Amino acid sequence: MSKNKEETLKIIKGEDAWEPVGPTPLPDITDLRNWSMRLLKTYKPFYAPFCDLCCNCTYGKCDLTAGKKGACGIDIATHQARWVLMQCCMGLSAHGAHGRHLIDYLINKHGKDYKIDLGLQVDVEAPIIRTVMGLKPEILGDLRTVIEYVERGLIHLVSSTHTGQEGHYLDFENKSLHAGMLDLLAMEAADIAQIAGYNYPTSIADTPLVELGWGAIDKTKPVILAIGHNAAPINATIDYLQNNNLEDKVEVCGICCTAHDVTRRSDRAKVVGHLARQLFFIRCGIADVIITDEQCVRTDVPEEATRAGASLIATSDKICYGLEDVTEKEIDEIVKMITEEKKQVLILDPDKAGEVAARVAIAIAPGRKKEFINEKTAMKLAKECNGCNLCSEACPNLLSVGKSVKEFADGEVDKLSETFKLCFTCGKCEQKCPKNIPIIKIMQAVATKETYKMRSGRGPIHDVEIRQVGSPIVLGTIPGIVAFVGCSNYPKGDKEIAEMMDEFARRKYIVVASGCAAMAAGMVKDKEGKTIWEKYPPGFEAGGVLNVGSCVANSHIAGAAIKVANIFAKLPGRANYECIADYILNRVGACGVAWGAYSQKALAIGTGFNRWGVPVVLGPHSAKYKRLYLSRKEEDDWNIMDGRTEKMMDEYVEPAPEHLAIVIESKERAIVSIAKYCIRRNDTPVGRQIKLNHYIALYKKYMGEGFPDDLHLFIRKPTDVPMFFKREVMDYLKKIGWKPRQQVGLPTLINTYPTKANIADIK
Amino acid sequence: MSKNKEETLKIIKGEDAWEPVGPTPLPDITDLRNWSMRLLKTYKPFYAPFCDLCCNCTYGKCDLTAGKKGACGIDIATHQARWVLMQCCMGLSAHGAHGRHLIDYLINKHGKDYKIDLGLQVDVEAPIIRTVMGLKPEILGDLRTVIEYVERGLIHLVSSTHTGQEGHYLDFENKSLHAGMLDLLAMEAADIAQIAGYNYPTSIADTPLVELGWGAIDKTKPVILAIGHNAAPINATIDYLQNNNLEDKVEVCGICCTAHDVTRRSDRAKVVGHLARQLFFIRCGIADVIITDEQCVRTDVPEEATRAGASLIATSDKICYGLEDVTEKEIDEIVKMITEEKKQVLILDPDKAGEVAARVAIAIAPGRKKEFINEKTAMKLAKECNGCNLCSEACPNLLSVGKSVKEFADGEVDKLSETFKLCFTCGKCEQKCPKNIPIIKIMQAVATKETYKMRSGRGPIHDVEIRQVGSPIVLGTIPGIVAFVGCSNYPKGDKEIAEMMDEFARRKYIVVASGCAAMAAGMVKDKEGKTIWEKYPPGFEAGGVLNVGSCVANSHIAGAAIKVANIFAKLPGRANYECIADYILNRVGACGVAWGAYSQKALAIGTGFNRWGVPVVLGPHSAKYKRLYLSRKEEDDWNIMDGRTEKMMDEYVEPAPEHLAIVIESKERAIVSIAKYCIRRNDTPVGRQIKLNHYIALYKKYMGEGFPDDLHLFIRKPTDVPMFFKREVMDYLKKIGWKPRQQVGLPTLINTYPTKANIADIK
Amino acid sequence: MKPYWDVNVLTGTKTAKIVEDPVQWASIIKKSIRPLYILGPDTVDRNIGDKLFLEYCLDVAKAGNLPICATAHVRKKMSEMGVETDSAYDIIEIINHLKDPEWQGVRKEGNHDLIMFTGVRCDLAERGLATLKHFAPHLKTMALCRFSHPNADFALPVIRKDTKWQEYFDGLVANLIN
Amino acid sequence: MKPYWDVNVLTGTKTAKIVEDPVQWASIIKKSIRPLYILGPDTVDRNIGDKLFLEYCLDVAKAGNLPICATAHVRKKMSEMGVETDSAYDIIEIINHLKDPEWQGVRKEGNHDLIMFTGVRCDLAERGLATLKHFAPHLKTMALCRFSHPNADFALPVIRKDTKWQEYFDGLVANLIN
Ligand code: SF4
Ligand code: SF4
Ligand code: SF4
Ligand code: SF4
Ligand code: SF4
Ligand code: SF4
Ligand code: SF4
Ligand code: SF4
Repeated sequence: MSKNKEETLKIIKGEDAWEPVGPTPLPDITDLRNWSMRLLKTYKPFYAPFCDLCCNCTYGKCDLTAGKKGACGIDIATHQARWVLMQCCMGLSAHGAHGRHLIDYLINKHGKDYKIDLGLQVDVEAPIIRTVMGLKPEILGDLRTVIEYVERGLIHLVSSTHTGQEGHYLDFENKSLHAGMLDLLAMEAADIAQIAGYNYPTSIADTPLVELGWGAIDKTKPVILAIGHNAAPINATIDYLQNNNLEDKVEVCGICCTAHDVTRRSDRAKVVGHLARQLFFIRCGIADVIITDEQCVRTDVPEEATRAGASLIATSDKICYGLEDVTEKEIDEIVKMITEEKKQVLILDPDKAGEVAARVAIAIAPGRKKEFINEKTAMKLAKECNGCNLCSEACPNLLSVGKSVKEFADGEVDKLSETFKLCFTCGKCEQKCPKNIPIIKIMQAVATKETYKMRSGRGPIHDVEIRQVGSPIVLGTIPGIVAFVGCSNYPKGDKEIAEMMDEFARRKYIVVASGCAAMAAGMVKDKEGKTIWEKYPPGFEAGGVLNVGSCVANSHIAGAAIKVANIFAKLPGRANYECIADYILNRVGACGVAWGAYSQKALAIGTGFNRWGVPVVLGPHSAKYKRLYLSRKEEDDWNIMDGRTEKMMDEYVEPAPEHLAIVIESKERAIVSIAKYCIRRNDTPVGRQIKLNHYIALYKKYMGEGFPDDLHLFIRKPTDVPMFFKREVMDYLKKIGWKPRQQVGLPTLINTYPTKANIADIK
Repeated sequence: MSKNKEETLKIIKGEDAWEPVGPTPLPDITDLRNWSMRLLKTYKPFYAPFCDLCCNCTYGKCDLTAGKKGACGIDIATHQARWVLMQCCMGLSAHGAHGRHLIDYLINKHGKDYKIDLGLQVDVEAPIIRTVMGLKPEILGDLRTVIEYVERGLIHLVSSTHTGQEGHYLDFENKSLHAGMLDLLAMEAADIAQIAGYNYPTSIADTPLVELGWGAIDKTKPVILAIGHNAAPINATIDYLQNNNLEDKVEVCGICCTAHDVTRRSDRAKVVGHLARQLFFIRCGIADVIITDEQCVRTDVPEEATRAGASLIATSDKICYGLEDVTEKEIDEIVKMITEEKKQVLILDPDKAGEVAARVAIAIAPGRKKEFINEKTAMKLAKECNGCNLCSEACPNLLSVGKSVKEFADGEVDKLSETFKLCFTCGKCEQKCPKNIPIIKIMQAVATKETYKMRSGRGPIHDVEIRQVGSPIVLGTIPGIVAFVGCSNYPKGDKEIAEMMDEFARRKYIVVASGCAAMAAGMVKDKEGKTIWEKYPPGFEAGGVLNVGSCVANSHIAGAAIKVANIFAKLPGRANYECIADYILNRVGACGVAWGAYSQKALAIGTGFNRWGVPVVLGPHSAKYKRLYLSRKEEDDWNIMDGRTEKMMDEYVEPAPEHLAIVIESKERAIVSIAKYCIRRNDTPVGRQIKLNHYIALYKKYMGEGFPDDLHLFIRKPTDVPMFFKREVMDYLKKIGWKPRQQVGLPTLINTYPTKANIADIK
Repeated sequence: MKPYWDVNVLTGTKTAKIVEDPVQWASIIKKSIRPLYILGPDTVDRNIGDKLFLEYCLDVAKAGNLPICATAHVRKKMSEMGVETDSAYDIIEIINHLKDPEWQGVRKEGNHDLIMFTGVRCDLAERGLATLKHFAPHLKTMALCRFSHPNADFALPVIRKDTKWQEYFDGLVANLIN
Repeated sequence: MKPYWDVNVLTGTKTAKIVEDPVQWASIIKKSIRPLYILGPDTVDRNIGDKLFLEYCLDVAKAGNLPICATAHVRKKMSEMGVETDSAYDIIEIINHLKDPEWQGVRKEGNHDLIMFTGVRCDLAERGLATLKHFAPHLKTMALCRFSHPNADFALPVIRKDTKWQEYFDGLVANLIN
């Protein structure tokens, strides 16, 4: 209702003619609605209510069970969809606000005209921003324009979650998809800003291997631990240490994405581990100073820091903990408040916070003792256990922690050690224990002290890499890009991530990781003692294993898919969302895996990928997100257009990708499915052979003898059948009465629904 | 962390020297945190969990009962505070997005340089925008600047609700207060925009009396019903009818705030009623065309419209109902789709939607029958009732609806008629009925067909009115401003609103209403058949009863309080939030009453008023908002500074206002409390006498003989004692050992906490 | 045990013990040291049978020697009946006080260890009980309400018939006296 | 009835009927026309006593002549054991199909009227049961799981001891055969 064409062109610098402006610059919620609806026609929302009630307004609680409507008229499906939108908005806001702060901070430092230069290897600097908005960001100020667009979108999205707004679940889903799109956009802006503003490496693939694991932290030095996602303050610590020749003297380490980002600034920084190791590491007392910034930070850090004898500096308006704001005070005074008055403080100036952290750590570390508890003492503590299992009942990962404690008390170490590997150190077990057994502390005794390596984040995929792999990806001869992203709410520990990545890297898929997943992957060694990061090459190539970086770097994974369309296939990208997404959906065999997704951010990211046409596999916990996008391969609408003839296909076309967002229960099944979800309708016979070869082989390995029961759906002609299984498959096909069919030329959804996109663009 | 002074000055046109720029232009979340914390020190958050669990992320559900923490470390209080912030953000977004759309729409129409002119009586056009941002809006483009600032704030607020962000409930409350502040700001921008853009009357007090009640709608004409809060499409209908000389031929009516706003455009439009009459009115089938815009619209309108045989046009990106977007089609074609193909459509262009509505209504009305059901038929339907009371159990207003239906079947009409008056027509009863009794339909038979009058909304309070009442308000001789706002989730029907307003108007308080409350107040007549709107003068004066307008016009109530400080007392207002709020808290005896608040918007508005220092009384349903701000008058911190001497008072100072946000169970008690909450520490002895006179008289009337048990706390010296009760009170004071004490000179909190505000400003 | 009103359905883990027997109810009260009986406006706005609801409650208060907190406008009717109340907070205010273990109670003898109430608007009562469940571990709550309250420590079953409700009161009074 | 796992505590109104007696359990199955037995990966990842969990389940399937849907990687173990499964959807996929009353079921004879499952990860199973509770009114669900499932139509009580669990299986098999 509110689009003004002139203003739009002004915002995206329409006069800047790097490409003609496509049909959807600065899209509003309703501008890409038809695309969403087309996706949702095949990939229908699946709802798994986490609660039967709605408690959103003072008419409630309303019972929405099985067809009942609330006092506002809403039904359970629509309510779930509303909830999901709200959650997506939280995720989008987390990244968007993070981007806004970083960009404003860097503009204050460098000026808004500071040039964005991602190095020799990256010309298409911002594929998402270009495609969604139609803007080519050249200076930091342009990134602020991006965030302003995101902010504008957000208010409308949140508004529609208000009681008495949107009334249809499909429209809520369109809004969630829009939120997801904005989320990836904000992430791209945020990561580009920090790359530019902090000179993070971007045009090299073999970024340094950094140390990983709590065992890697040198306890004898002052230790500063950063937790969160905004590296501004901890980067300032690094600067201070470097400028004062103290880098050798102080250990800087991080948990969660801040860890990624600080290692992009200095490869001497160390990574403690992911989200799920937070409480464990704080409690073990090794950190002298804890800096919290924002996102995925335990809300009880003040209490836990006190308990561990660590100093605490909060640095974000997102997390103020009720602490005194000392931003305006002199550094000396603040250091004194912390070291002498034992105060926890809030410092909203990252530079100041960074310096204070360093000075406090150096001041207090010598006076602190740091030891892991030993097994004997731990067993003594465990002896109190009465085996009541109240702790187990409270465990969000369904661990039999009580049994492990009890057996540990009896001298059995392995079981507890296994439990710890699957544990999020959330602390819920402990607080239920009637015997007050310090379960997390006891686990210190059985936690491995090994150290690992992780490749530090590399940022965007290089244009030249895209040119090299574009063709094999689109033809299908590189069987797929598998991206392991998201948080550490793993059903069965870090191990599974490493195993899955290894399986696909060995099979010459392109394997990408980010965030907590990149850390988890590094926490496992093979027989030769190598982590996956040491075992495989770091390029965006067949068999490569890449760490793009922190959460916000997930944008580069979508960016790579976009670049395949835009750079390799030369599709016009500017403000041409639908064509590019359509291309990705039908021709780029990428699959995201968020095996341990817990956060609203991960939900938004996944939803954003879905709108680009990338399927996402989620671990079992993610059923609690309440919504998936599933098709039914034999029932749903697989009708598609042949882009060459611009006619609808008049026969069944393979259901590829089969789902857009699905929860899979076990790693084994997930591996098989991921291979399948990399199949695209555009695959050449050779490409399809390769993909089916992996699909069949993995099926046999993990699902037993025989063939997947949907194999025939993916075989167009005998030339699609992998050599290795040729005879066996052909026999099978005959038995079930399979018939050959046409391959689609330039498969596309454009023009199968009302759209302003131009089908000529996809050719 | 991100404030750039130059940029700030540019945004607020710092060179424009109408007043010097105060200490807090464009405040960030943390800039007014100390003010929040000071308020929260006295008015502590009170939490009433609506659910013991948290289900926000995939670690959940987490049981937070009685001290347990979730997997992210959060406790129940902090979780409630987080939830409240999220809800405030929804409310803020609803108004903000509404403002954004209206402003963009009007800029498209009139250009961004279109001047804002609120007429002769209003010079201080935007007291909130001026005080919060430091900006004096002169053109529509400036209002967009306001919304941009709101959008920027929103993303940070929503971000902090993400799992693993804010960890202290007080900081969540600061953020909620910030959200509330932004909400009022957005509302002010939205209402100014529509006043300017639609030429709503603004400089007259005696706006027309418009017709109110479903009985007022002429069923013999084509009827267009608008539901929601954004009058753009229905205003376009009015334009179309006027331009085509059809105004006589078509009934235009509205439910909820759109009704207010369309009657500001044309006083021939009629008001059906508030929110709670939606389902009732749709089902009775009188409307031929329903236009939904946004906010507080039942989510099942498509289904209900179909059932009632009405056409439906959705017009907002907030509410698309999964309908086909026909915005780009020709009007003729759309009309045909609706009239012939019986399609419900989405039209995102308000002008087009407005015209289509008119044309469709004229086309289909002649073919439709419209009759209320008669008593006999209704009784026959009711005969099926088996008295199981399953319907009653489902009622959100705890009505014994089953009993009423059963008795109605036996010929007893009054009970059902009483029930209907208290009913929200939410429909929850009906869907639980095992006998499928159409309860809402039956109620048509007992619903009054009377018609009423309501004064249409007048917008901002005039500067000259402020000059006239400023002194008596601040001295206390006008005993208070009581503002009845918010939704229609009344515990005991519309009647109580009218009664409360009457009580205070009679006593020469200034009585203000808005939104649903203004409608409810009009739905009751006195013995002479007059509604409160006909009975009292419409000016902002002692004994005046005003309708400021729709929800967004609530901003003018806060605006009036600000103007007392800024215009009457000449406090510098520009970017000087704390001083103005402090002035209001201590010297402007205003009290908000949101007796039926249901929505997230009402929560945000109330919280916004609280930050300005205005207490709000809520009805019993609002305990479900989960959070209140309460003091304990004998225990909490009433320490205050004497602004003249700049010294802290060394004795107890009266607890006034006693609470900032409180739920009160009954109308009777609420009336007594409201009178008390209008007491301010600045009252002169004469003013205090007047206020206490009402407090005591109301106490005796509603609470029985004797005196309020806190009366002595509000009596500083014998000169404070009201004449009428003098002897009785003095005896009582003696008995309880009361001692006289000083009156505070210029009571203020400024400088009692760390602040950049300048105490000189409050003098 | 579902309470009568759907809006009060428990979403939690800690739920009331249902006390069906007035003997047991009386004995819980008797064991308390500083009980408080909170009366809400339903007691003056409704009858049970022909008798004002409030009269039943006052009988209980008298039998158990329970100090009363009259909320809303209950005080008015009580004063008309010539009964003095020990205190007259509104429901949210009294709950706010009860949260503080240091509060001295309506008789200034220390905070109460047992709170019973009757006649408070059911949805509001339930919220108040939730507050006390989470934030007042130092006391126990009893909902003497025929509609049942999951957030209380002790609650009645849903009592649908007036006669049953009268019987419960009678039984309670009798047992409190003994 | 609280389920074993806290994360599965019901926040709703419609909760499972707890069936303590295998006789009754068996009779519910027997009354169904097109039952389906869903087996999850816990059945192959755990033992009960010395015997693989799956073996108990296969005994039940056999005794009741129940078609099987093997989810996750259960098929592999089954095929190693030489047992063929009727279908091998993953848990979310089978639930997605079950939602559609028109779906023809794993034997193409029409959608199932009774779904029983065992060995699905408890938190995931509970979500799937919630889906069916809301969106598949045309069928009934049974959770043959020792940790209890409030969102099912019929569930077991929490069974803490392995021996009790074995007994339940034995009783069930015996009654299904009869
Ligand atoms: S939606 Fe969540 S917070 Fe609301 S009642 Fe259900 S479990 Fe509780
Ligand atoms: S938002 Fe709707 S369903 Fe939820 S509590 Fe309010 S009226 Fe009920
Ligand atoms: S700390 Fe570990 S074992 Fe304990 S409840 Fe959390 S995840 Fe389970
Ligand atoms: S709750 Fe405590 S005592 Fe019970 S099993 Fe767990 S560790 Fe042992
Ligand atoms: S991957 Fe998830 S848990 Fe890890 S840092 Fe990112 S959002 Fe947080
Ligand atoms: S947000 Fe925290 S308390 Fe809520 S479900 Fe997630 S971990 Fe549990
Ligand atoms: S329609 Fe009226 S009587 Fe029925 S449940 Fe809603 S409020 Fe109660
Ligand atoms: S639910 Fe139906 S049958 Fe039962 S009392 Fe209500 S109207 Fe009568």
